[in-house]
Amino acid sequence: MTTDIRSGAVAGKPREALDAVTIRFAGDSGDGMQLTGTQFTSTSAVVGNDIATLPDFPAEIRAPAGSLPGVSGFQLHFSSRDIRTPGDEPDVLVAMNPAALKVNIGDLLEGGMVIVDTDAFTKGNLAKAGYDHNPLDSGELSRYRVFPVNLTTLNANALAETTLSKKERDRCRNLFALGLLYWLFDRPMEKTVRWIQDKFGKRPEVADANLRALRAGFNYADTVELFTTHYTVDRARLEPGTYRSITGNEATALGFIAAAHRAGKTLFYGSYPITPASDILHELSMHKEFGVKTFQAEDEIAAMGSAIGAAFGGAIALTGTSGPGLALKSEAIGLAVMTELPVVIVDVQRGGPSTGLPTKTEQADLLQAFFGRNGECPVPVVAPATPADCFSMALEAVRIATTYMTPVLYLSDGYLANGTEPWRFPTTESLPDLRVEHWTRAEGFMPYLRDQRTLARPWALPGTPGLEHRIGGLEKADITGNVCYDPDNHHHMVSLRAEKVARVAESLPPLEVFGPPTGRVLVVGWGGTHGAITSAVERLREEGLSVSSVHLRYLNPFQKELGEVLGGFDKVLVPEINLGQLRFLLRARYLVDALGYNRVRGKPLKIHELAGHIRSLV
Amino acid sequence: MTTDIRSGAVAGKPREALDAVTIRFAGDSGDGMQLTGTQFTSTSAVVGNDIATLPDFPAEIRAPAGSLPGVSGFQLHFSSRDIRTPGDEPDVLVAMNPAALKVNIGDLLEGGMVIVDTDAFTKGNLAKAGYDHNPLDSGELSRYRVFPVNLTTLNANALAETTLSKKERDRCRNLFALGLLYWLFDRPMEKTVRWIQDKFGKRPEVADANLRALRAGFNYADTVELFTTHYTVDRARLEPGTYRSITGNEATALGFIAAAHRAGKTLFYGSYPITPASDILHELSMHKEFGVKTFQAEDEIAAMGSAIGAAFGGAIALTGTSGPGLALKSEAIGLAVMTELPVVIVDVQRGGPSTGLPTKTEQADLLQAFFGRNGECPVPVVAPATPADCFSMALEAVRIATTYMTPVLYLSDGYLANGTEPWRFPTTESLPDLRVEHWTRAEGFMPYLRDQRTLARPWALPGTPGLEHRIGGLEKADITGNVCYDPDNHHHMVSLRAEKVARVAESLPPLEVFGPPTGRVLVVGWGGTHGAITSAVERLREEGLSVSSVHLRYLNPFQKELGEVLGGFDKVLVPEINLGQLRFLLRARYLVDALGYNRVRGKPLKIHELAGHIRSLV
Amino acid sequence: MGMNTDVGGGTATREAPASLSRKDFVSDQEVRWCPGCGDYAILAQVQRVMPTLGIPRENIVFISGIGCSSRFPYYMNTYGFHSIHGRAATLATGLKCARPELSVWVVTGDGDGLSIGGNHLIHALRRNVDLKILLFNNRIYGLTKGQYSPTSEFGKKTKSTPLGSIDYPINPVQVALAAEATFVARSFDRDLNHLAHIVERAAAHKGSAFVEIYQNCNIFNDHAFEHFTEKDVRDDRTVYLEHGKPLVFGRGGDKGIRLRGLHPEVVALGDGGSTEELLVHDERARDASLAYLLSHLDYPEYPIPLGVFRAIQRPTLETMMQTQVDQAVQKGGPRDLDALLRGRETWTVDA
Amino acid sequence: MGMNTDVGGGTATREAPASLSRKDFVSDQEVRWCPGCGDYAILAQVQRVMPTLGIPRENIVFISGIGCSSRFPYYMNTYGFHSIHGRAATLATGLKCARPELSVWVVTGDGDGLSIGGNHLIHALRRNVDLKILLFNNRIYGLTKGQYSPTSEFGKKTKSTPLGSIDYPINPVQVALAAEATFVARSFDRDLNHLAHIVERAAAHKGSAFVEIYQNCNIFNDHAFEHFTEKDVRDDRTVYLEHGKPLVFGRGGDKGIRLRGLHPEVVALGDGGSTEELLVHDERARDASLAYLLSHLDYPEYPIPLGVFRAIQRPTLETMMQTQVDQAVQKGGPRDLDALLRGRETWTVDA
Ligand SMILES: Cc1ncc(C[n+]2csc(CCOP(=O)(O)OP(=O)(O)O)c2C)c(N)n1
Ligand SMILES: Cc1ncc(C[n+]2csc(CCOP(=O)(O)OP(=O)(O)O)c2C)c(N)n1
Ligand code: SF4
Ligand code: SF4
Ligand SMILES: [Mg+2]
Ligand SMILES: [Mg+2]
Repeated sequence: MTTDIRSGAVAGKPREALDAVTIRFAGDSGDGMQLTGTQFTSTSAVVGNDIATLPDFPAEIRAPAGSLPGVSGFQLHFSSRDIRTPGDEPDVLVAMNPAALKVNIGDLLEGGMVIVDTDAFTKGNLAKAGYDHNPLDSGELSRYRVFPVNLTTLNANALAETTLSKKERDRCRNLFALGLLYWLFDRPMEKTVRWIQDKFGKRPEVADANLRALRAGFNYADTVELFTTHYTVDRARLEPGTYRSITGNEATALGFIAAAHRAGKTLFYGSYPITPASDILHELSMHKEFGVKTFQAEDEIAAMGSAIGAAFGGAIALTGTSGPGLALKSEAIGLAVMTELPVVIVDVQRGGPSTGLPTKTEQADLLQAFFGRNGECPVPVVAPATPADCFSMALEAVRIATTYMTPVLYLSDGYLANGTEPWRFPTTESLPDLRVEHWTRAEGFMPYLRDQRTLARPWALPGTPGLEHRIGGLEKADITGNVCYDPDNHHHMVSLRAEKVARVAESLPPLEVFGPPTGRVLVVGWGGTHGAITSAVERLREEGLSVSSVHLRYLNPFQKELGEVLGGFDKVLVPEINLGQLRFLLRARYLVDALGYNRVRGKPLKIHELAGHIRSLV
Repeated sequence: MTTDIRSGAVAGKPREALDAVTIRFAGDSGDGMQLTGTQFTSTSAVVGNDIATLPDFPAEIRAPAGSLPGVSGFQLHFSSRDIRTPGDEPDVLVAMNPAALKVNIGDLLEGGMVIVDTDAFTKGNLAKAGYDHNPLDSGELSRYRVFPVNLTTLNANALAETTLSKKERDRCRNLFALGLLYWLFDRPMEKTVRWIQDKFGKRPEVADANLRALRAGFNYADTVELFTTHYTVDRARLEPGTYRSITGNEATALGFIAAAHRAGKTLFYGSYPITPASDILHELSMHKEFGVKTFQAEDEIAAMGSAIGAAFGGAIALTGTSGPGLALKSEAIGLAVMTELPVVIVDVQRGGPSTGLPTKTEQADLLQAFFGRNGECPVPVVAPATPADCFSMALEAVRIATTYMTPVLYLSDGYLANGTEPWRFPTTESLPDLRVEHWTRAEGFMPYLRDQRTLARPWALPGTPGLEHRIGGLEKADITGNVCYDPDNHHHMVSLRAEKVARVAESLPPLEVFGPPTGRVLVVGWGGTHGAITSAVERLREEGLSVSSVHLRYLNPFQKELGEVLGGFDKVLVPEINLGQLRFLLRARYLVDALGYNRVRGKPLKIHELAGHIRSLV
Repeated sequence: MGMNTDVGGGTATREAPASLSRKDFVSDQEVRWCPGCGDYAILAQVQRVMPTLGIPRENIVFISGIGCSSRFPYYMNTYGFHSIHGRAATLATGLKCARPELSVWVVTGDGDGLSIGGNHLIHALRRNVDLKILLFNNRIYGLTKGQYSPTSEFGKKTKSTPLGSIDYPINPVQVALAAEATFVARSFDRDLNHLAHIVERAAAHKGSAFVEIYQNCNIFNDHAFEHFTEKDVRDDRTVYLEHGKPLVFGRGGDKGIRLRGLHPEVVALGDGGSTEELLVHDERARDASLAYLLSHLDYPEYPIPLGVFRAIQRPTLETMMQTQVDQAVQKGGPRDLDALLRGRETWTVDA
Repeated sequence: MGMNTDVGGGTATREAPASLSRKDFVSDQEVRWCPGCGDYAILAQVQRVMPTLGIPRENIVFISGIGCSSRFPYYMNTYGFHSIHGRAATLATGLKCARPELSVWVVTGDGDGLSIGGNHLIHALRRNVDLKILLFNNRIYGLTKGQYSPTSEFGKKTKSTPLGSIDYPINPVQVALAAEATFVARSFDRDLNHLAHIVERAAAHKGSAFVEIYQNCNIFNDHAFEHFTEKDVRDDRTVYLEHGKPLVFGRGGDKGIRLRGLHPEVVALGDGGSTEELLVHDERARDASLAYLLSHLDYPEYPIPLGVFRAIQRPTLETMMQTQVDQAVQKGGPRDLDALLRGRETWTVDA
């Protein structure tokens, strides 16, 4: 069994088994690359591979056809082993035009395969991609194995008999390419065949054309001696169970629907569209049958305000945004802190500062989540580690918010939001019971009474006779909740709000260390870098190095064990897609000389680069 | 020479010299306490005392007369020594009604003097103040020296011959009280006499009545054997020179006017009113003769936006607000960071979180200033240490902003804003030259070129032929400033913006240590706690203890010497009016186990409490 | 009642006890406006109207922003929320969407509602959220001690405009009409019965109701309205709008308003003039042109209109939102969370 | 020029070179809108008009928010600022106050300018800051890929409203009029000459100029306007407003609009109808009632009005601000910073 596709260059053997393959499909926004990638993914999932994917959307809506900014990519990692990321570097690049080649070739593994549609390498297209020559002829691709296919022509020929227009026929090019790859990686076509039949059921001639293109691609590869080898990737030894594939944004939406369901409550989502958070709004607005109410507000401040109002009314109240929107919400989040209402604020982080790189991922809102408000204004912060984990952390966010009567910040990121992984989805009854009790007795009611354990104040809802009361943003007297300017009361309340958030730690699961609990290097991560960090650490441990990792899904407060765990290692390394924000928090809190590994490139960390860096520390 | 007014209880001596006295005037909002205090202050300044004052405004505009929320206070510390705060605890309380007594008596030094207007202790007023008895009769004031004066009656009698209505006569009560105190502390009346004549010049009968009241109070004290002693407080050995008294907000306004003047530029101030920052707007809008343009925007976001626009146009651009407003500005501050434009953002901190305690002071926006924006978004942060220092730091803020082409955060607070101190104001020519050079050559112009030393980009102004260019919030390509999605460029620019702010340290004055550069305890402070900290440290050093302090006026970046200074002491204590924000920064940066002293009471720290705490550490 | 019973306190549909009185709406908090402030009169009228509405007290919520006016909720013995500057309408919208059965009131000021909060006001109105919005217009920033506001007169000298304001003021009624608010009215703090009547009308309206209330701030902007609110001049300088009635005003009804094209003219009645040619008020006109035209009338050229400018019916946001949910529930059948989690496509890994 | 020469780049008052051409206004940045987007046409017309204005290129600044439309400044070879979502008007106001001699343009979208930025728009207009504001109304959020906007039709299905929108749309012209904007106009991306003409008129106006431009987003909201913009129906379904002229439209001018009271009626001309009784447009009417009434006209009941609704004169904010400064300078004499620092009251401590 080989583990590297490059060895496929050794010809002769018709079928070769690989551990894992990373393919990147790239083409114009209009070329259907997302769709091609998704089909390959589903098929790979069904044959039992472990999978992880990452789309790379262009920043423009529809940049001019053939231009560099118009390139759309989809990367897919499938494997017979347990994998955690969409892969550092593609083994295979499918480039539908010169721009796609130019944008992506730099990422390809040396010796990797490039499949290009030579028909698209016209003078015009070359110029649009900024080439003054044809890279297919110049020898500059000699470090790769290039497979030139006159794909447009072949596809057009295959569809010659259909009634479709030329434009419509050309739109099927992507399925021709998919067929090629299905042959190359020995995948069954049934899933895609069914999908085409479903999708174009109403337009049989289009369905037919797509099916023809798919089969033509497959047959072409089978017939023509283009590829000397084809490859198999065995099924992975995943935990038994039923799986689906899910993106982080979908998992976030489903997690909050599930949380509201388990709380027996209406889910209210007030939001203002912003990349990469908008899909949560789209997803939730399709599930009104679960009693979900979605409200597209006039801006982020209004979205936050509406969520506070809904929380006051007793709903499971949620608002979602990305970095710039979180900045706008900050004043109103302070109001939720002062009024101690349970609102979850989702921030799907993207490249910053300012408008930054809206379609790229980053982890640079952590300190904003902690400190981006006036006054002493603490809120619990949680962060999912993988796309599917978004589901679990949504439930956790709601649990913390309603148990402790506090706003909670939920930090996702662009990578998690759009990345997919297989998810062994739970059954409803296995989910935690999130029912809450509202105060209803008039006797003894005080708006700022405290639960002794959680320090939560009562959640008393309008509509309850005898509990009429007023809350607001001015400092509150302890217990009565009346406006209060007393100096000692203020100190007390400021401390109490801090203590309440600190107490959340009592309810958290113990911190799990990946690897031995003491050793040479501890790698500490949070958020969407989980896959890269864990894979790197695993790789190094396989090399026999003393490296462990912890991945923090609870950022404020930290789990109680963290201090001790940090103390068990000679060195602590904190890889982040920012300039060292978690590192900063750890240093201040634990006075540990944590080192940073920081790559702020709008992209996930690369396993092998990170592993190399850790290796240098051991 | 006695140093404590309590010893005045030893009778007999007609005149006793004191080092320092703290008086608090307290009465209804309508009783003219601010005015009385200001007069006493000016007179004390003129006789050569060092002074420091602090008003304590009621939270309500005009709460019902006689009510507790309606009490307005003014505290004044005057001394023959160098003083730095308005005093921990008043030695003398002047209480014009029962509410004023109730609100303030707890702060009085044991054995201190209470002068009350017995006429105001009516049933109705006692009830409004929540007394069910008369505290003057109950013995509860036995720990103080109470001087009951039927002030309203005495004043009315003195004005019997005037043509004023009863209401108008009663309005002169405060001057009767002032007269009393002028006798008690042996102050000349000329200044106040002149002031009355000036102020009521157009209404001679009112001027006359006020003068009569003042003199009547003085004569009453002189004649009646009410006070057994009167006190003198010698002139202080201040640095020779000409002084004026100034509040922090005034000094801030003047500082920015001076900065713009020294830059040869228009000062543009875009702001939205908010306590306690509004007075800066009021002050600046009165100085249009200096070319100041003030713009009351529709909200804080608009204010920030307008300042960015003005900076783009080449003005010295300023916006000012308090905590909740800073939260609102955060997204737009990020835009100024990305576009690298010089805008100064003034935050006059108040009690938080949320609306909090708008009229009270606090230091809890430091971490918001550092981190309250999406993405990696660094800005320099400066903070004046005393009311007069607001002037100097305004010049510094402008210098840093224009030299480094960056927004700068200037953190004042409610205590500095309204507190006064004597200011040996500078002459114009002694002020730094703040002229800037704008790029004007078309050749070689690139919007994101860098000055090698400061890393500043060129400030190229609209109206300059040949420099037409576009900037914005999307990530910029290095040098050209074009929109750029390149991963490595992003990492480079994120790092470069951080480095630029770090470089500001090169231009900062060396850090001064108050006391020996090494020792047992180092006290580190910032902002408006300067007076309290320095006084406490001085007191302890006089006791022979090994205590030094540093007061940080530059928070981001820190001065270069800080790390070494911290290392020279066994213990580091950080007193703050928050839960430990500077402490947090120091711990993270220097891994020093800094301890906190945190009192979040909406009030300045008390010297003796702080001193006690430090003593316990030594 | 659809999906929202789950969030109710249990008895949200209880009938109003017949015995509620004004006193039941007075909270235990000391009122802290300046003596003489117009806010007192408004509070008194709202407290007077509340018990007549037949709404259980616990179903009433007052939400405000920040400003003197925004302290209002503390004084009402109902549920209340003193939020942050300018954002009251956003909280109210969220609450009303989550709990359509509540009676939600917004109290705001000319700064709170038209400066920092102008956008939220417009969007709440255009969405026709069933909120009752009372905007206390004192043409000044009271709480921050006297800066000019968006309704302050051009040239006004205030703390922030010592040389006079150079902003043209905004007309709140006009803004509400441009947002296509379904109910728009104006009253003032000196005619208590009129004020009570307008508050009642607003309460009775199903949909966004916007009421501008001229309110005297005797500390920072005293006498702002007295040129037309004082009893002796009021009849001549104001005109009370009444649906279906001609626009008559003046002592003894001696003046009226008629249209010349689109130009309103004041005409003397009595001496020959009949009310027949006068402009007849139609608050129910679908198109707001008449209301808009009336909103321009201003003293001294015209009398100042008071009353209901517009009152039309349209489905409200929270009702439509609830309907979409109810229909989805009906159509989607019982909510099957397991099906949702499973999604469209699954595969199984065997042990 | 008062206080602002100090901030000029030195030669801000240079005359426009007579030779400027359209090409001079084309920047070196590749235009990245979707092929077929209406934004291209608008860009082309603005680039065509610019050289005719007699303004030196370096004195022109384009400021935008965020949205597809807001990429506009990158393509103009002038000074430009692509700011943040909804806030362009605030930057433009600050810039214009600091530098009154510049020609400042704002480009915004229906989401940028009316959703998140609605309040800033209104306040810039009411203050009459001399800005030229072009609002590209495509009735959709383009950049974020297809959510509904404040101008989207009621019931519209979009990504965020799969069951249809339940918000009533806002009318941009109406909002601008309610803000008492001094210049309000409407054009669209398919009549290039009209668009160029309106842009010219806006440029010529001294004061805030608001121009709504219907713009087709062929990706997320294709055909939104074609029911009246397509050549074959345009004459019958739109009416071009011209000052002092009766409202005539239809192929060959066969229809007109007259008023019945406040109710507009479409009348057939030709067969007996004369233009005499028709409504005559008056863009200079001080009171915006006519403009407001026209802003309500909508297809299919009426033709959609295009052109200038309102154009009146009023002093601008930045001029008045400059005047206050200049007068204070004159009155206060030479600026004596030392006197300011000294203040009113000093005392001296001797050595
Ligand atoms: C974000 C924010 N900005 C500014 C303020 C300060 N502030 C409080 S109330 C107010 C304006 C009050 O005016 P108005 O709304 O007219 O109410 P009034 O006091 O006149 O009733 C301002 C500017 C604040 N509390 N929060
Ligand atoms: C604070 C903030 N919120 C949200 C966004 C996301 N966003 C960018 S453009 C836009 C709306 C675009 O619509 P419109 O203004 O109509 O412009 P168009 O793209 O249609 O031209 C939104 C919601 C953002 N960039 N910033
Ligand atoms: S300041 Fe004005 S508005 Fe505020 S309470 Fe006093 S009188 Fe009323
Ligand atoms: S998405 Fe629409 S508005 Fe945006 S560039 Fe494409 S066509 Fe134009
Ligand atoms: Mg007001
Ligand atoms: Mg749009």
